[in-house]
Amino acid sequence: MEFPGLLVYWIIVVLMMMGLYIVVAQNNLVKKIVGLNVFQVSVFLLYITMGKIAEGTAPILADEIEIYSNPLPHVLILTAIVVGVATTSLGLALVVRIHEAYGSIEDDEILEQESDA
Amino acid sequence: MDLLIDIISWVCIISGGLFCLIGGLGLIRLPDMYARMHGASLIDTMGIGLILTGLMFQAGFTLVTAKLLLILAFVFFTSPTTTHALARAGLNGGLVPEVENDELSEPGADPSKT
Amino acid sequence: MRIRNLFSVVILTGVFSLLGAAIYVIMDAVDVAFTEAAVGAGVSTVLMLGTLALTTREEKASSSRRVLPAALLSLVTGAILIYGTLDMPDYGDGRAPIHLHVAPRYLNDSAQEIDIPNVVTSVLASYRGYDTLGETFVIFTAAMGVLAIIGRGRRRRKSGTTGEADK
Amino acid sequence: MSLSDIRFMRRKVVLRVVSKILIPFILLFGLYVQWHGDFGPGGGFQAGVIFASAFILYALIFGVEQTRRAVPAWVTRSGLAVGVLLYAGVGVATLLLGENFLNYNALASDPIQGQHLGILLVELGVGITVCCAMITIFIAFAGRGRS
Amino acid sequence: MIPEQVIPWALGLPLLGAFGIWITGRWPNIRESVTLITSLLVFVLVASLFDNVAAGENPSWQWGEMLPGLGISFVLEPLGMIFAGIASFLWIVTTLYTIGYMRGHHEKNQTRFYICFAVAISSAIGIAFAGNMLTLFVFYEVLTISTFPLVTHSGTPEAKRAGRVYLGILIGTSIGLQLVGIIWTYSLTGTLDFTPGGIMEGKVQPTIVAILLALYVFGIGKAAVMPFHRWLPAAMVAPTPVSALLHAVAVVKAGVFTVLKITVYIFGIDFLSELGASTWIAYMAAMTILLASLVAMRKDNLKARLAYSTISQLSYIVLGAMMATGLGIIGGGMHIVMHAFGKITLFFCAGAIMVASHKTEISQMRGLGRKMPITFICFLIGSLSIIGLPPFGGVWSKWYLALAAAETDQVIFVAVLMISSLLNVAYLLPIVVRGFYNDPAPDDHDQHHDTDNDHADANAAAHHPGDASGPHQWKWAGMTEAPPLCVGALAFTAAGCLVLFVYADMVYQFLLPVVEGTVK
Amino acid sequence: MFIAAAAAVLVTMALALFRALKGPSVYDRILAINAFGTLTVVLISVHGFMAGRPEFLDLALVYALINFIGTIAVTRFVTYAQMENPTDDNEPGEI
Amino acid sequence: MLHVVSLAVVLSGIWWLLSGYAVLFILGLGAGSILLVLFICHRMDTIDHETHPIHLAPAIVTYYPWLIWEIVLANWDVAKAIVKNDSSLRPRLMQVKSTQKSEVGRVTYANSITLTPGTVTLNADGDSFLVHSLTQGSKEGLETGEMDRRVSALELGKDGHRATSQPAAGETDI
Amino acid sequence: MIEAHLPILQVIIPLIAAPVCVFLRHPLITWALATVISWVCLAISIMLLQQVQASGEIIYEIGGWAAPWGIEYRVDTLSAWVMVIVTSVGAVVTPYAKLSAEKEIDRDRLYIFYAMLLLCETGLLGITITGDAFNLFVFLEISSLSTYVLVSMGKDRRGLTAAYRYLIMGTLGATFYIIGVGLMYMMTGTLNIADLAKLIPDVAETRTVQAALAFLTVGLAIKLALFPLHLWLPNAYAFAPSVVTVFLAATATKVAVYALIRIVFTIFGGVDILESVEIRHVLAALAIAAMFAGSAVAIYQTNIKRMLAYSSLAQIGYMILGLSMNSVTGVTAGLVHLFNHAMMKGGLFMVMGCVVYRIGSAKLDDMAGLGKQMPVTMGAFVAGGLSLIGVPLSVGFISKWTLLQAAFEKGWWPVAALIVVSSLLAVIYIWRVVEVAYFREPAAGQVAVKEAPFLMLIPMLLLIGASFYFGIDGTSTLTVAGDAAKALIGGLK
Ligand code: NA
Ligand code: NA
Repeated sequence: MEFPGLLVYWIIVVLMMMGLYIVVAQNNLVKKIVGLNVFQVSVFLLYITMGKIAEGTAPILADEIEIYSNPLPHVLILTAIVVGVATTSLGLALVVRIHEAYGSIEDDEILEQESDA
Repeated sequence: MDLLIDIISWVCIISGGLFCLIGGLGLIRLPDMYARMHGASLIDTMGIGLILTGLMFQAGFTLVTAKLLLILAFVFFTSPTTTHALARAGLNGGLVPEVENDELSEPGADPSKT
Repeated sequence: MRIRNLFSVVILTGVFSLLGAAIYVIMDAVDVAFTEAAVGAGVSTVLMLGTLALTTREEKASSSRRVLPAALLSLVTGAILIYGTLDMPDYGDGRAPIHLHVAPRYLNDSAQEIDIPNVVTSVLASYRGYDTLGETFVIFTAAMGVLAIIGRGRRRRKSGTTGEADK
Repeated sequence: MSLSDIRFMRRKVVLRVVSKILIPFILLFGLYVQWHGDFGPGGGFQAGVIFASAFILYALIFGVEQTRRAVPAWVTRSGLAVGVLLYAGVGVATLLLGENFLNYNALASDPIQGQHLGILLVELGVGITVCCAMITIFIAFAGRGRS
Repeated sequence: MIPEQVIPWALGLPLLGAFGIWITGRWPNIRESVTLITSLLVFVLVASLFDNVAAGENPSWQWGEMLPGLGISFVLEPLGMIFAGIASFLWIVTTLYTIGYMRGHHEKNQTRFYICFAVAISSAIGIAFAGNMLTLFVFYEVLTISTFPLVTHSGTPEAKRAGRVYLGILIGTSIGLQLVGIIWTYSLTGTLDFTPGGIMEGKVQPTIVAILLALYVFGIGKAAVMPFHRWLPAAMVAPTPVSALLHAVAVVKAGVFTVLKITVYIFGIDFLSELGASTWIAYMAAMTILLASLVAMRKDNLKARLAYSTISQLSYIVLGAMMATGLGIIGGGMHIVMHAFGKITLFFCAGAIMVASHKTEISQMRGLGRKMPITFICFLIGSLSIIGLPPFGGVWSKWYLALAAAETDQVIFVAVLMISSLLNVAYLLPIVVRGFYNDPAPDDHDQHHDTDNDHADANAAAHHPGDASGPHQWKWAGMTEAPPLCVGALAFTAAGCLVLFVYADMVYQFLLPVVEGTVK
Repeated sequence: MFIAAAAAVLVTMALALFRALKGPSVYDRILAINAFGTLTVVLISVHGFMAGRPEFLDLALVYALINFIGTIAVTRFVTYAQMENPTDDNEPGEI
Repeated sequence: MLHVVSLAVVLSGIWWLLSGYAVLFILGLGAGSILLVLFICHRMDTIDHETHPIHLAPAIVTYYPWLIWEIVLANWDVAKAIVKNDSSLRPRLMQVKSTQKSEVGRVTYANSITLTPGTVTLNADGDSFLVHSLTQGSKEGLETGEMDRRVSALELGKDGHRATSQPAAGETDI
Repeated sequence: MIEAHLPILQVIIPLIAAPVCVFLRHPLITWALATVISWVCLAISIMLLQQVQASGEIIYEIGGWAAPWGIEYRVDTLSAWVMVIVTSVGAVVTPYAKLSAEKEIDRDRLYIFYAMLLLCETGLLGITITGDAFNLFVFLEISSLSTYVLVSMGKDRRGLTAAYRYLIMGTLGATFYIIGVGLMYMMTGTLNIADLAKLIPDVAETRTVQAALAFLTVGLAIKLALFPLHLWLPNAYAFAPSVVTVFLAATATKVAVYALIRIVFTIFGGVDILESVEIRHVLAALAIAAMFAGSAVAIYQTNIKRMLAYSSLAQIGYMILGLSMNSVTGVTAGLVHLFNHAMMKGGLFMVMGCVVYRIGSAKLDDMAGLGKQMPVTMGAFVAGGLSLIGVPLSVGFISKWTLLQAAFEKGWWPVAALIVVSSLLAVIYIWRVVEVAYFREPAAGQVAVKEAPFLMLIPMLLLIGASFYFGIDGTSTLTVAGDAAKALIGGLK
């Protein structure tokens, strides 16, 4: 399971780049939010990866265990996940309304309508 | 005795893994979605069932076994339900099953009447 | 690969979350995995599906993409990150600064100070309980916000034409 | 008779029966996660989501209207506020007891007991808010007609 | 009242007056009484300070701290006293004239007009009394903004265009150049107080002094040194009292006053003359004098011609300052006074002609002098003063300027002054001559005034759709003059030109400490 | 032993993932994801044993739960979005 | 009321399995939790014979071992088909009679069919199920009707007359 | 007793008020609550500023856990100053909100509106006061989420897309921020800002920390709408309900600037990062580009709210330019402009709120003749405009003065020239409005309107008045800003 050295970080970076690419490149409003999710999950992974200690285990205290992984990144990312879902739900709510108002969830079509107005 | 239990549990776990693999193979190989559902069935039944049973043997009469049992019960309960729901959705969505004979033409079997 | 069926896209995102959650488990972050499974794979996916059900299931075939700027941006970002990783401690290195400064106190002293086994909960609810208060307010804000944006159930229109309402 | 005739099957008896059986157990599991966050993985947030997922399942099968009959809008809306107020209220209580905000030591004569009580209460606050938030958000989406 | 208390009152009273005007706006008679009374009181207050300043005192007053170590402060000294005196005195006269003019012209928005006028006066006094450059700049900008609604008073497209030019140049130069100069000065010297002998010596390098001087002189757009002069002719669309305000009472005077002030108290004339940093700007001023005169000759519209005349005359003062000698400063200071009286007379006359006959073009004015003899005689007096002929005030200021030019061994400046005087003759006197000696134009001309006139008259016409009222005239003893208030006012200022010839030495003596202070 | 089981499960997950990516229909993806979820449940259980932390089983239960509700939701929403004119087919408030 | 009590009992058992903490405080929380769950289920109107099928209880003892054995056999069958590829695949649709009288009985039958690899219930509306089968073996296994009989027997094991029910109020099918 | 808890009360009072609004629900009652709370907040922030000035930095350990293990609140002159800005705008905006919001927002959502407004203010205060880099993120998100909701609440459908785009960009920004925090955390093991400031110098040379700085800067630059990351701002400001625009324009970007200051001057202050890495010049260049691009685009806008939004971009440029100079005067200029711009832009957007309240539009062409119909409102616009231009006696003048002075001190002559030229562009766009409002006759069929109601006029005049009061008495604000700047730069040398 253990990757050597920095490889694990590089994989995460590639995931992040994918997410960022989707956010910027995609024209569809839902896909943009998907990209945002991917991007955020990659960041979460980055944090969790930082907190891992080889031979460590989950930071739930038990008698026979010596090494625990770092609990702080877990706490931070719990918060960040919640923030992420909050953002996602707001974004999706906006998408629903945008579709009602413009009849489309494609960015370019919406921009076209806005420039007409 | 311990050895026997270990052997039983190992057999369970290994064969469970095997069923998982075959199920996965089915997911790839079988011709259409309806057929692949049967492949997934392997994972949902023997795959998970054997592996968790093997784990139960490892755990003995503890709370862990109870939880494994709960998980197993839950999966056995929900898995056919989701499969069924998915199949219905596929039919509703117009995904036509690739079948050799269409017995739907038999009289007296019109589901839309209910 | 370009998937225009948005349902498929959303479902695959769900997998991504699920996969992430599995990785969290492997990296000992059980609480995070718990949350990611429930939220990322569960709630987010369900909400996205709901959105698609209310809007459209297929992306427009004509939909254009900003390939070049996006690629450039993500490449630059990635390059900076890779550059940044070069001085990072190795994965799993227990002597990394991150494991030496603040965190040890939680692992060593929380048993005396708070006395509950799950250190994540100790930190979450007590040492950094204020963050969690904020987080709860974030959720509160989002829920009230969703109410404000799409709160009142909109009556469906008789005809199936695209919505020009709310102008 | 052809396949097109069996499209749009009206009834979903399997789903209905299975979900009815499962819902109590999901709810209980949510509460278990809520109260056992101190000992194992989970806590208020996860519990809230699981608890809410029972309602979401109910809404998926039985529709929004019926869900709203079981859980009226005012309940979830108030729950949203009650949860955060409970959390913040614990902090205010510690302030009134002469300690800093959210210093649970003030809640009981024994600091450890205070910490336990404080954590239990704030986790409950989180759980209530998250549960109500999830239900509110889901129903907002599900209850909105398609345009 | 002690002088220190007088300063805030002198500044505040016009503002109080403005408030009073706003309150009483619905009743024109009361409103105009308020204006008049305020202007009288302000003049009394300002005049009460003359003795203190003449006695060598420098009463001062400080208000707040706008920037650390830099408050709104006021210090009285002779140059400022002269400017304040002129502004407050001419306000009275202008008010009288305005009442006649505005009523005669049935202008709209008269309340706004009087309010802005009062604010403008207040800011002119603020400029005059300013104790540091920041204070001066503040009031300089307030003056710009308060006069802007006056320039665009009519609201016609042309007025808007003019307003744009007016604001654009004045705000643009003041912020773009002057403010930069001020802040730069501040960062170099750590002070902006007006100090006899200047604040720069020993702190600023010569090249930077030259740059700063340019920033100031061109940044003081109100001094209308070319190429930043366009706003002045453009502003001619405004009603005549506004022109008076711009050209004589406050605005352009504020500009040249500021030039004098910075020369004396920021740079220091000795410092400047040592460096010779100001010479090239003096050349610019000289060029402006000549060019503006030449342009004036080509203008048929009377107010436009007067505007270019003003541009030319202002550069006399700038030239005086840039020669960086005591005589130049005194000459410039005196020219503020002399030109104010001369030019206000000319503008009053132009306005009177417009009110009485709706004529704006010089070519239309043939024989008009016979109908409006008082106006045209006064116009002649004003012209002669501007040209610099005795027995009118203008001769003295030009004399000192010429002396200063000679003193600096710049023959070319002497020549410029001579030539420009000749040009003055050439563009001013023909107007009078035409009015008195040529045959009257066909009488029906004024019935069709709005068909062929451009500029100002078009505005007037725009305000009188159908023009039911016609020209507002005062027929008396065979003359067809403008309303008595107008005529009275212009006769009064014309007389002033004469009086100043006699009392010029008082002005000279009054100003002497300014340069002596720097000499010592 | 556990590792062998985990490996088998991981390979199967990869197969499922392949099907999820390949489709072709959205239902194929749902099916694959559902199987994937079930496999994750197994994986977590096994991992918990490997790590000696049976607390992880709660997590497996959550996965199973989410997998179930998620799949139901997908099928319901897909069906809903499928319909040309949902007003005729659904009661108000229905998803 | 009987349903409520039985549900409470089951929930208590589950709680005990999940928690395992015999601390009074946590047991108290458990009791409170169960009460809350019961209240919510009451509001949802889901506590009835369907949701808590105590009438099925005794027969389960024999039914489930049989079902598990069927599943094992079916697994073997399907696994062979997958590994051998194509040769033994006979995907087809078929109609299967269901003789159960109650919905919960039909659901049990439908789910049992689906749970058994090789057969999936596509539609369980009415008394005839639409089933997709993968191999000849799975088709034939179902056509024997043994599973249908066993489930029906399960249903009749106790309280058969009450088991015949109308759909619950408020049911909103697709 | 209560003095000791002021830092936490500053944040939790509005925080708790938000859910209370959900219980109250009545528009009038929630409004009254929000108003009272906003004034209480103002009072607290002023008391905090006085405390800080009297006795130096205040530290409040939340939960009784000492930093870096717990989260601490840390109030110094700078944060107290920014909180005074935020709360004073809040105190003026909430009374104003009543009528404006009633007009532009559905009645049954008004209670949510007030809750969101309170949450937004809370979030901004939380960002400002916190001494923890991750806690900053949490409150950043509280304010951001409530902002997205607020922006979307208007009647114009473009508000929805504006909110969506803001959400996407804002979330990217926030995520960049947590990447940066994560990298710093990785190299130091702490999240506490003061602790980071101590530990960063040891690892400042590492590529990880350099990457962290890049991510933090970019993330916050998105939030503060620094050119060219400003794309979310114009539409968000233009199509949000008027009162929301007022609040956001006057506070949100300011607080983001504050956060950037904390990163650059506090955390990376120990290594004087602006000098050692050349981001100083990058920042300055972007700031100057913003000054020109913002003003230039503003000139061509037909929607005046949008015009003012573009003007904000330019003004943000001034702030960042001041900071990038990395000198006491420069930072003072940036900080004092935070306050000054809040006053004048808040006032100007309030004017537009009044205009929209009466004529239902923010389009330039619809404003013909308003000078006469709404004399007070348009007079306030002129006054605010003059302040924007930087006319003396206005706060704009104080800002520009200080900024130019800083440029001269640095010897950045061309920059000084550019500052001046760009500020002149403001003359043009303000002039366009003045011209239409005062010199264009209303179109035929345009209904004559009355002056805006007093409840809106008074807050508006308060802000416009403040933008002149503090223009005349600039020393008071400059002293505080200068103190804060000295503390920041003092940390360097
Ligand atoms: Na926990
Ligand atoms: Na099956």
